[in-house]
Amino acid sequence: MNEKTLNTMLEKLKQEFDISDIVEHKPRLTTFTVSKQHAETLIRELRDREAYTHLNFMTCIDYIEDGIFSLVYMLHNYGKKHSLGVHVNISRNGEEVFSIHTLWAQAWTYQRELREMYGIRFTDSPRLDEDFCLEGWDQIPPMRREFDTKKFSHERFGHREGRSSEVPREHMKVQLYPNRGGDEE
Amino acid sequence: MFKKSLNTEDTLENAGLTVEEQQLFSNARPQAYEPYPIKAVEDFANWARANSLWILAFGTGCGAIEMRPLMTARFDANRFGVAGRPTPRQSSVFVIGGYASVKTLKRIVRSYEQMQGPKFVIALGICPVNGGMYFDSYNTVNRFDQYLPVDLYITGCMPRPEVLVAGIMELQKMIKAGKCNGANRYVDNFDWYKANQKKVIKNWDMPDYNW
Amino acid sequence: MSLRDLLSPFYVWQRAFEKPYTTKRPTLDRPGAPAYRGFHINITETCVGCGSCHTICQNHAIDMVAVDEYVGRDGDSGLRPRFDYGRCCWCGLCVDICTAGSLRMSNEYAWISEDPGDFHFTAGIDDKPWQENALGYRRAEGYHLYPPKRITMPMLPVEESVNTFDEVVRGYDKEQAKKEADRCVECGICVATCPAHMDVPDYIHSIRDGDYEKGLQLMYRTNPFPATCGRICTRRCESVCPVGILGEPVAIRWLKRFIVDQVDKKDYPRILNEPIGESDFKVAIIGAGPGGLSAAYYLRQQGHAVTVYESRASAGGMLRYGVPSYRLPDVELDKDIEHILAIGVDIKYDTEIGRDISFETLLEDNDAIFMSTGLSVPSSMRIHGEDHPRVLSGLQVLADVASGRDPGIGKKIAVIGGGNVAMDAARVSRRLGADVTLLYRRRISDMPADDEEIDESQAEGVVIVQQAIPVEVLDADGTERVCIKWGEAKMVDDPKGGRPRPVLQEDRMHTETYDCIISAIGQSSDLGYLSSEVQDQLAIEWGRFKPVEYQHTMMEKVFVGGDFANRTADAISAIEDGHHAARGINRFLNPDAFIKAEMQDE
Amino acid sequence: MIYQSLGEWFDKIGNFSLTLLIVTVYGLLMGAFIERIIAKVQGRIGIPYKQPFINVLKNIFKRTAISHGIMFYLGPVFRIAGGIGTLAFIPVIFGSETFSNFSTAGDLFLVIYFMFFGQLGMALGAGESGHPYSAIGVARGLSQMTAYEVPFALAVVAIVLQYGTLSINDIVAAQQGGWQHWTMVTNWPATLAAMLAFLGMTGYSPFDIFLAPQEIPIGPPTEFHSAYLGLLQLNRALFGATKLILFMNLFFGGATGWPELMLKTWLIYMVAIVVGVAFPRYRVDQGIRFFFKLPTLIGIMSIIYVQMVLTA
Amino acid sequence: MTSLNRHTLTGHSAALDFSQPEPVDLSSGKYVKLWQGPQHPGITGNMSLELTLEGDTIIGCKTHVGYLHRGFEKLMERRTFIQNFTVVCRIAVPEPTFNEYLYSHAVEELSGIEIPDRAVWLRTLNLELMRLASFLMWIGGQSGAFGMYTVPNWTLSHRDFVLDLFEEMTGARIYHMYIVPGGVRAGLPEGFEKRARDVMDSTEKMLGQVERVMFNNAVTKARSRGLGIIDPEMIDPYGIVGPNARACGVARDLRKDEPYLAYDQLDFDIITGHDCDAYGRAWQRLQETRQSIDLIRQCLDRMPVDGPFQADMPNVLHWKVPAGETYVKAECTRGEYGYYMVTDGSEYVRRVHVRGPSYTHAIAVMERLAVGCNIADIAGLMVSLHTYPPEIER
Repeated sequence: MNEKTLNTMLEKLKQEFDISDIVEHKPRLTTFTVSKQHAETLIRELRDREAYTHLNFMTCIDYIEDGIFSLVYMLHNYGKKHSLGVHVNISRNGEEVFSIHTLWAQAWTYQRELREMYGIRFTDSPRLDEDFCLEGWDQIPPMRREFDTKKFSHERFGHREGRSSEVPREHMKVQLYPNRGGDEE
Repeated sequence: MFKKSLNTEDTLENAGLTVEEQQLFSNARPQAYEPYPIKAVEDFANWARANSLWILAFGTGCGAIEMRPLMTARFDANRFGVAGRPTPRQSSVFVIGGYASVKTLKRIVRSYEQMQGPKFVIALGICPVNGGMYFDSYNTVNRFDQYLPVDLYITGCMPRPEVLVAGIMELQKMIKAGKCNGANRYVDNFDWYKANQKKVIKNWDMPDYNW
Repeated sequence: MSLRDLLSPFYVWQRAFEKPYTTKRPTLDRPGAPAYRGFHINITETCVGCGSCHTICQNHAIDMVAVDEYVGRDGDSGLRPRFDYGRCCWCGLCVDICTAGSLRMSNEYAWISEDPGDFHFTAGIDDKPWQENALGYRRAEGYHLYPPKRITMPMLPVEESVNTFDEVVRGYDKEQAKKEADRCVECGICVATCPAHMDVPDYIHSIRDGDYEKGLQLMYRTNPFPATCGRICTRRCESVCPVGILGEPVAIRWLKRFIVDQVDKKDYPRILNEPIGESDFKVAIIGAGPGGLSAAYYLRQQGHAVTVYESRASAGGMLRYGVPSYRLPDVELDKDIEHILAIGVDIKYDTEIGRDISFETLLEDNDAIFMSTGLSVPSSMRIHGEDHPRVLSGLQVLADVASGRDPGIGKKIAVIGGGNVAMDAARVSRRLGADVTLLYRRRISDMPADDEEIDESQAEGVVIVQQAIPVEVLDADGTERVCIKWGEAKMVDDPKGGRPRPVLQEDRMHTETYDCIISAIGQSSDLGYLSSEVQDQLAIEWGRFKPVEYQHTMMEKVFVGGDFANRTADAISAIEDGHHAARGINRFLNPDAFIKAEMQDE
Repeated sequence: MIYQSLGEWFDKIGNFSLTLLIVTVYGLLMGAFIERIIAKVQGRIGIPYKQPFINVLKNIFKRTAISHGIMFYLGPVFRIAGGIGTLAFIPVIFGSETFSNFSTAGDLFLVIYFMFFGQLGMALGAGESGHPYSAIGVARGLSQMTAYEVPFALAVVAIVLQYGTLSINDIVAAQQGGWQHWTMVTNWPATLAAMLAFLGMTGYSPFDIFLAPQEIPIGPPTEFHSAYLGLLQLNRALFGATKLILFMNLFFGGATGWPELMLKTWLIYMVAIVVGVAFPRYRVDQGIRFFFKLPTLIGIMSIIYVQMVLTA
Repeated sequence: MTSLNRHTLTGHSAALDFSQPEPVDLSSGKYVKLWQGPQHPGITGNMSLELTLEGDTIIGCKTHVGYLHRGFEKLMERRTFIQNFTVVCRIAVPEPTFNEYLYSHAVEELSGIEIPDRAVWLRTLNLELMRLASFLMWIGGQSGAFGMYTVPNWTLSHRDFVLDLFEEMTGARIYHMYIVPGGVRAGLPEGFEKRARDVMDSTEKMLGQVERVMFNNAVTKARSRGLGIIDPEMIDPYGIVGPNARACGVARDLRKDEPYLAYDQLDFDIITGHDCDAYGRAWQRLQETRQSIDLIRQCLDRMPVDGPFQADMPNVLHWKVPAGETYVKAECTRGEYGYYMVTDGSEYVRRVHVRGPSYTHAIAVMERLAVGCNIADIAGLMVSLHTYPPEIER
């Protein structure tokens, strides 16, 4: 995409919406963060006015250390061959989010997946509470970073016995120089 | 005839079902397969079983991808008496195609129990043995033999169709020798298997034994 | 519905008259492709059990299990990978990362079993039919998962280095060090081989993290001479580094040096901040070489009152007087020594046992004694005329240069020997402006000196004459100079399978005149300060000690370490001897605490 | 024919049993042979000849643990009764007393009745199994049957008119004396209509939607298993062969010996196979539409042909 | 094209009503609820359709996925960058290579690694072979879904010949694990080019036969014409990509639009169709299969014979990729396949999102197209959208 047109568009959007953290990752991909209040309108505007008509995907990143989920809407403009990643930060504590199922037909599927995998609720999104991938899930949503899948798998599914492994370094210490090396007392 | 077990002490609870549904499903326990009293007949039956293995068409995991070459012209398993069968009632072999997610496991259990004995299970790949690729996944089981009896394991990721053929030949040998009694193991340890199944399948909304 | 659409499908029948696609005997006719990633093969002889395969395996399919056959081999952990074919996905990453190149895959792929517990095997140990398969996946030429080549060390150019005593090796910068540190596979085999058992992978890890202070702390846990060892260590760690099997070993020594270079000396107390224990015991240490000072450092940390007795004017022993400053500048040695002294070690210079204070007095006044007086007497060449005044000892020349005296070697000299002392003497002589010829009995490849030393000395213009056996030293008539007569040697294979022996060829003799001859063929210990009764009690053989457990001798209270008590006679062994003796002395002084600690361990 | 004594009856039944056995075995063998021909087209080798026998045996040895009610059991029995009944009234070898079965004056009607009887019985059994796919399969099967029965019935009417008899034996007798007397030649429109109906009858593509595994796993027998399935398989072999014999008798001059029978039936079967491997399957509505168009038209034509050309 | 843009820009055409169908009263006896799958031969992979029927006509369809969910995105967050490369190929079982390429490409982009020219060509060849294998399987699947079992036997055998090539080239049949971050794992084996050309020739010949028997077939046409018509207006609102979109005449192909690897040096044109029913889509894919054979030949012609095939790599055992964010995509057989990767400078990836085209095709599009279909056509329709369930649920 022509850099000038992109900048013009971003300038224009900046005036209307609360946009920050604009990063140009490569000529064909720019991302920015927008406040939740403006996000729905912005995405609609991008689709209808700026011809970002294709929703590549929609997903979420868990920044557990900051206590936020960053929703990512990846929009694509076929004419300009340019993708825009729109980040919307929301709180991890069950904050409800607008739904874009009226804008794209596949959006509700993504929202259903995000509800299941992160526990995010999208207002009025259809079939939101239907099981998507999981069935009878009784833990915290698995894609949240505090969910330890290995521990869970070990506890619930178990592993076949008959395995044990040595660490070369420790093994050699025990075998070859048990009293030496490192702090002794 | 088998709708309800007459022996009230030895019935299944079917606690996962509603009261109306409990009327619809059988609550009898499975019964072990008794060999024919005359050994020659049993041997002959085993010979017939071994040479006519009908595989349930249920691609439970990655394994399904190598079933296609197996059943089509390149490897042509029909030569060995193997055929695909779309319904569990008529199938005698269940090929577990690799990993089983919890959601699929529920369907696998159902399909398996609907199969009529004698029935055999082949587990493909590493995942049913010890978790394999997905040993740390929250949605796939690690040891398949905890949930259903497996007669034969074929390791590999994916096992090639050639190994599948070799596995089928091995299974045939075992059946002819009368050694494939996984289904009876299932019946004998039914409660243990059921408890394991229920441990991972949390929304148990089907009968305890699916006839 | 056109007629064509009705008739065209009947073309299928064409196929009925062609050969079927079917493989006739699928289980027999189709071996895996030549590069098929099938079941694992391990050449267990080559494998060193570094465990990189275990580390890289994302499915935790590989266990490292002990194989008795290989326990105790140098540079070998004694472990071999055991595969779980309930986990393995045949990605071949283990083959790609295998440092020894011993792991590979066969093109065998069929394994069927009724028992799910069956699918475990130790490749190459458990008998499997595919172990001998010639085909299968191998790592391709030119494909690496870690850089096989070392980062080149910046060096002083030869034209400059030959004229100066400035340090030749310039040291890595941060970028280079990080890259070099990145090559480590963190197996820890070097830890076992290192006489001091330094935490090599850990401090290399700290370089990658940029946390040099942590690196320094880690090094001081086992070695109070990091600046020194970072320069002149014999680095047996590098000889066993698995990365070096197919490529070049990680430059462990230079990385150690790099950490020390990054930390300013005045920050040492803050960074290391050793806790000093409480103790009423007194320990005397004879000899302020690496062994003695190392013992002093670790004993002092226990709170004992430690006094070091040193016969010379400065501490450091061979490090100061035997190692030239282009390899180990004094300022770097001082960095180490000053920190040891800074934690409260008392040192008495110019104090010789037997002359200034008797051994018996020491024995009486102290609760324990550690002796580490090293090998200070040059060995004799055992040839006629070697007491000629122009035959100098290598040690003497080096000591003179280190002390700032002129050794008076002249312009054209010969050095005899092939060890590090000979190299040092030769290169020092080059720096003093002499033309140097080095005579060695065997071949260059047999030399005990470091390869780097040999290469650098040759680059600096030292002429090495191999297979040259000195026969006699003669006067050069009427001059201050000296003649040496030497004969060419022929290498004769040892029928017993030992290394080839040089045999003098009587008909090929040469005589050459030099300004002086420097003899550097070995050293022995000087134990003159011990009375013969004491020597008897200590059970000394061939001028060397054979300490029992924890460097303890047969004599109560007396511990020994350093060159005269070990076979390797290098700085790092002396340092470990000191450290180990410190452990032994603690154990000796305070047995209860020790036993308790050991029991807790169990 | 009225039999004189009980002994004659026993003879007759014994003879029929032999015929039944031969036809069933022949049907199973033919099944394997046809499978291998199809396999050849698909570029593979195909099943061994013994496979159909093993399959039947295996199914009979398989145990059963379920029930869907009495009709469910009776379905396969009706089905095989239909197959046996059909065969019972077809003279297999022309001129052979042993293999003429219970062929009698009005046997053609009986045969057509039995052909329906099996299907309907099966439909009841499959319906009782309660499986939705069975129900869908039955609905499709029956509607398709209704569709292909139209041209077939028309063709049969045409030859009945042509030969003026309802006895298969007489129809075969009328065709003796060389291939030029076969119905195939003398009444080619009826043969054509019947052969088109035959495509639907054999259950190969493009008219196999009622047991299409891709859509409704296996169709009506979805729930049938074990011995029931064994019976169905036996019937498939028997009924298939019987239909071929019927077609052979009606249109291709019958057979005077077993080799002739085998050759002719195989060739007739091949018509369905030649078409079958070349086409995907029609949806059921498309199939019905197909039969109601051209084949029915030809069927009507054949009657007209008989009326206008042959009897004129 | 112009009319398409006008509609998608405004996005409020009557055809674009995304609302869910009203639930029906099942107890009325007028409707039948029917489950297809997961144990059902007419379903691609392991998923299921919950169908509501009125007679033979479908009035409601819900797709149920997740039977193959393994939680890849979670697993990848706890594996190192090199370990992940062995995991990703399992995401789309019939087409693993695209995952390998995109994952490697994303990692390379974030860590600034440039791969050597030979690796570029080897990757291109690998991807095109994969496309060919995948399409061959699809043609068999489509034919099988309409009940013609001859063609699957042919195409799957030829797919197997392509797999043999893969086995030689990469060392495995299904999960090749050949494209590794930094390049590829090996060069081409001796004599590979000749064998590859032989397979291309025989496959091309076979495709000619398939065209005759399957495409010029009255019954196929009767079954597939008019089945599951995708309205060009649906394309953007439903996120339809790849052959499904191109069959409507929309010339969008990432290989041309945003060329990656060596595609800018290859000579090809975007193939488009004009009616996007099941037949049109099948025709589209047949042509693309042929195009793929052509591209493979071009790759073989222009493949550099020697030179490095791997960039200089850091030690992968403790490889840290700088913090960053990227979205990379490639044109797989089903359309735009994408990897969205966020790294935070540690040894582990922060978040990977895998965008598979089946995600929309098998759910939103399928649910919409199924309504009004005959029950017998469901399998054919499902296959004609070319969906792979494992990439939906990952």
